[in-house]
Amino acid sequence: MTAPINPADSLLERAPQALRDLVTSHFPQPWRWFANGLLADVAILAVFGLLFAALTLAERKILGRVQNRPGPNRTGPFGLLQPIADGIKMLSKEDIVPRDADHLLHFLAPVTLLASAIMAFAVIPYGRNLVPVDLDAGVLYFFCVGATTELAVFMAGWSSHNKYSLLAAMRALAQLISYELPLLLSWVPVVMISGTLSTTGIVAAQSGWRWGWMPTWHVFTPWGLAGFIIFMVSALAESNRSPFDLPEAESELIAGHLTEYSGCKYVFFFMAEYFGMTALSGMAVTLFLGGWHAPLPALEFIPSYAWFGIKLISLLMGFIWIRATFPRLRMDQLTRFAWKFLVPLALINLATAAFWSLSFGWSGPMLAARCGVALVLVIVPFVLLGRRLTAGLAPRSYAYAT
Amino acid sequence: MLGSGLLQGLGVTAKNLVGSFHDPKRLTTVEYPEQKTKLPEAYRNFPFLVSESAEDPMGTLRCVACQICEKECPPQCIFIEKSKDKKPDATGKMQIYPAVFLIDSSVCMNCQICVEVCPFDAIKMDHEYEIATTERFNALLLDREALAKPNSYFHEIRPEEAAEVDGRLAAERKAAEEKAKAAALAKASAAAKPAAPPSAVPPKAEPPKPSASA
Amino acid sequence: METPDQICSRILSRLPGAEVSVLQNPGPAAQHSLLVGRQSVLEVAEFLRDDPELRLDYCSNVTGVDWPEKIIVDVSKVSTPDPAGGAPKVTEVKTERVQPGYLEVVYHLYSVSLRHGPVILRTRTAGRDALAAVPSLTPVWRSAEFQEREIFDLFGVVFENHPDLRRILMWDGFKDHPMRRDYVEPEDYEWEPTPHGDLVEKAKKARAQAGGTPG
Amino acid sequence: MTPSPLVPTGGATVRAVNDEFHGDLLEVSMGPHHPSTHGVFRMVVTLDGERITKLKPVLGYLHRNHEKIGESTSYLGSMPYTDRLDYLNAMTNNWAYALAVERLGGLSVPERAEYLRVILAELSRLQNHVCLAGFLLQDTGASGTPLMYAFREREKILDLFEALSGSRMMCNFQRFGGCRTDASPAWLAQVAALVGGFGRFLDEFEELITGNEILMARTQGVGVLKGPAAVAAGITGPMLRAAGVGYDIRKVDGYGLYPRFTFRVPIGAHGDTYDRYMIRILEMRESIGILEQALRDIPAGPIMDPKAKLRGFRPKPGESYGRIEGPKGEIGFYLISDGSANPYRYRVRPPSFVNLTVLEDLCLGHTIADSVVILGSIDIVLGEVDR
Repeated sequence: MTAPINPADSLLERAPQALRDLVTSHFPQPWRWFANGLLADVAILAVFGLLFAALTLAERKILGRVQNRPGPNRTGPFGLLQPIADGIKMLSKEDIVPRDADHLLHFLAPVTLLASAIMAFAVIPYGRNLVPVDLDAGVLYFFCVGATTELAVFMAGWSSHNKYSLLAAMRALAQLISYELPLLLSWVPVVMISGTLSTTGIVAAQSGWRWGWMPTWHVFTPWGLAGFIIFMVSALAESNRSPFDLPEAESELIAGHLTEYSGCKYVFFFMAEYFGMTALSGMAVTLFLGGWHAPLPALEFIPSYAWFGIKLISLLMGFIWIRATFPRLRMDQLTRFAWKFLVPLALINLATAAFWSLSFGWSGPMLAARCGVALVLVIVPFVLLGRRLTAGLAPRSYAYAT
Repeated sequence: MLGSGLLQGLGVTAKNLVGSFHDPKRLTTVEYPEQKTKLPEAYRNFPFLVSESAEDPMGTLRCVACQICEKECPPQCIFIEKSKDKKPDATGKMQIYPAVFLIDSSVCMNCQICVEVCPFDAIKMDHEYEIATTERFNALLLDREALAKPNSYFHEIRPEEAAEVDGRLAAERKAAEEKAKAAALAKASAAAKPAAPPSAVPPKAEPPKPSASA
Repeated sequence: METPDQICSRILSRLPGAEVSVLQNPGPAAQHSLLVGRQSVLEVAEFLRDDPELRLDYCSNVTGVDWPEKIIVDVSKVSTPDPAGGAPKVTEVKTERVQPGYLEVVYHLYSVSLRHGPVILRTRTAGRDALAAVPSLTPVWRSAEFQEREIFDLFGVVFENHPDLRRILMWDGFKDHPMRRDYVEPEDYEWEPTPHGDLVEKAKKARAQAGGTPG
Repeated sequence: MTPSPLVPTGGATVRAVNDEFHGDLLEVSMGPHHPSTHGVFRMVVTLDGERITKLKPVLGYLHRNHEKIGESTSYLGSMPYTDRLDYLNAMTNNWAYALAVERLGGLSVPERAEYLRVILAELSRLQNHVCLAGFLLQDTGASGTPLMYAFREREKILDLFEALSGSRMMCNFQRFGGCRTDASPAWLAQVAALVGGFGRFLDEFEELITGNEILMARTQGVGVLKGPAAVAAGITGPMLRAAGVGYDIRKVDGYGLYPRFTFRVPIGAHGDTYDRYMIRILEMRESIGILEQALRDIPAGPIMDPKAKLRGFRPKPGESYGRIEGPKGEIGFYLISDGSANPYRYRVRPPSFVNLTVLEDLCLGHTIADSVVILGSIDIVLGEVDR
């Protein structure tokens, strides 16, 4: 986050950078990079910490409304202070560690999880010129850091020395490894097409307008749409969200790997789940939804970081909506779904993207053919694989006894 | 196609999410301490003793300590001790009254059987449900002072049943009064007449023997 | 469906050695039952299940009944001739005999395929203590599995050849059989003082003073 | 048809011993305090990985010796205790007990009371089944949404129970020879309004979840119970009908006034968890039909047999067994009278308890996640299992 201010931008657009310069100007020049980094850390923790708090409330409110009840509404006006009350409650609870637990791992697991979840925020471009660290291989870095969460969840489950936690640890490992693959494969086309692993580069590749009004986001291409869906499904699984919340399946494994956690450490897990969900959504916005770009040229007056925020929050709402609706999958179905459905689809999607890339120059009637072929390449495997996956499953009709 | 059932479900939840903001049928929550639902008349929760007047509840209890409810109570949560003396009840008739009437509300299961078996309409089910106490033992053992509630309260919570009970009691009272009047009249007329010659044979006092089939 | 008498005679014709009789139910329900000796209960049960006219394939209810030993007073009249030559003097002599107690197991059988029932099958143990054993009918009707375990638990009837005869409702270390009529509840376990205890005490005292019977 | 990868292999060979090639089996004690054992129920599960090789139900945590209490209480005094057996279905428990006592005492029931009983029993069935659908879906991990919809409708039925009997769940409403109080026309109109709207609710509920691929994957082919095994194990109620046996005591015994009503008995072809769920949904639709007919035809008249006595009821010596089709299966009461005011023997035939017999068979070879769903589909209430 060292880019200089572009004076052509609007005042609001420049505001974060202006604030940054205001703060860092107090530091001597050799230390400015360090102050910059610290400032970015503070900003991320503050913004996403608040977002986490708001998200817990929003989740409970939305789940409530979906379920025909008002949700939390006792703490403060409309229950707005509920996250604070929850925080105070959770932080003031006794931290209970089982006697036979592996104390070191039991302690390290939430820390590792939270640390890796926060590290993932480093490479996401939150707005024009607003990326904490602009790495050349930002996307790779993001997913490497994300993979660490598997280790942390396994640590938590293993170290608790609880049978439910152990089962959850095994589940978490199997699940996260299974879904790492479709998750990675789903964004490879993006890298292929935009030709860069840098997150800012990918966002830049989605700038500009086709026909003067249609955004050139990857999601508006057939392979991009497919990739986006695969990415989001895998993201659901990676962040242990319903319907893939098997490690902490409360109706089967009490709370899974969280069974033996309480108080502050439990909050860490909770936070890490939401941070992970937010980071993955942020990456989805970057990769497929045009990053911080506005959806219409006429709306470009709204600052870029606001657009990023809007897209991010809509994706998060989608997570909550899905949680409110779906039952949970079973472990074997979960891994089958990954290996037999998502991975083949993602691989086929690579081919689709390759075709899209090769047919770059087609125009006129050939453009329609290009879209058609790509759509067929996306839809037909989806339908066929889906049919194979759900073979034997159908709504039934019933007979009546005489 | 895979996903059609999932999308359908998402549609229903979205409909409910939006519906809960404008459709009172979808948001049925009652904000309890501020709002309360209107209890139906039949609602029952713990018995109380009906007294005729609010001023002197102990003097006007309808209960005559017949102990039927005590016997019939399934969890045996009622304890009654009869009085040694008699007191005039609301109608002025001399009656035994309960010297002690205890209901252990920690054992009572609100089954209403005491109400059903009471021949005097003296015990009825209450509408009170905010009965939490901080003391687990003696605060839950309700004595007759705590149990007695006036007939006007009964009318307030169960207007239909109370009106029906009052009508029946009034009719019974009237019948009793008329009977008493007739008896008094007969007595007066008997007294007016010269006493009949005393019969040498005492009247047969033996009750008829039950038949063998019983 | 056949009456219990018809079923009884058919069982006897089919299984000549079986001890079967019909136990009349005097009440208005008029659900009479087949009383089967415990030696032949297994084959009778199999007959009832497999007989094409009965096909009692569904055992609905299995339960125990405790009949503790009863003292029966027989009154007989003994006449002693009057030495004075008058009418013989008749005196009543009461002899007490003890009817041994037993435990009874009652099975309510229905037919799902022929949709009739119930046929009530009862069998009795020889005694209430060491002799309280009957053959298990779980091999014939699996639905008896849990219910026989319950009877074993609560009544103490031992079911021979039951696949898994353990206590089911009471805990494993429990000693007595609480559904027996002479079961005395221990005073001390899981007891905590409540006003209700006092209440019951008071009620007992008051009734005792009034001269009534307690309870 | 190629087998779906999402359909479990069902009946996979299960291993019951530890050996050096496969590592240890894991024994997990699920319950008595577990989020989805529906009360204080415990399953001692032996797992090979996540597959169940052995499952032993452990009962009795809620045991209070209901039958002993029944033997030391008068006939009337047991009526409120029956509410607490299957506390979701006080109305049907009351009815079964009243039926047994009426047979014991030779009492008849006036027509209006019979109609009221049918109405209340079918309302009870509606709220039990809707509850079960909610619980079952909660066990599959649907974060409360179907459960809340189900409870929203159940509340309306409970409100009706409250308006009639005074209590939402502990109704204590039936009496030997009739019912306790009469229903007002306003109450019947409320029932009619509820019944009119219930079909729409069911449509919405089914739209939400019945076609859901995840639910189908979780329940189809899971916990298969076939007809003959079900009959032998004494399974009753929707679980038996899901196994393909069209045995409904309302049709078979024709107790009450059920022969007067036209309704159908849905039966399943597969006997799996999905069938058990769907049979209940279909039964609710049939119950709506019965309720509509009952509300249309209910006559005026007395609600108590004039011969019936509330107090001091002493039936002649004898015995009787009365059973009805409760929402969970056959609920029966077996009574022996010795002529005194208390029954000599008071026995409850609890459907949930007997239905648990097959739990292990259904779960073997499936995973731990399935065991929870299968248990949910059996529909137990611990108040009745443990008594």
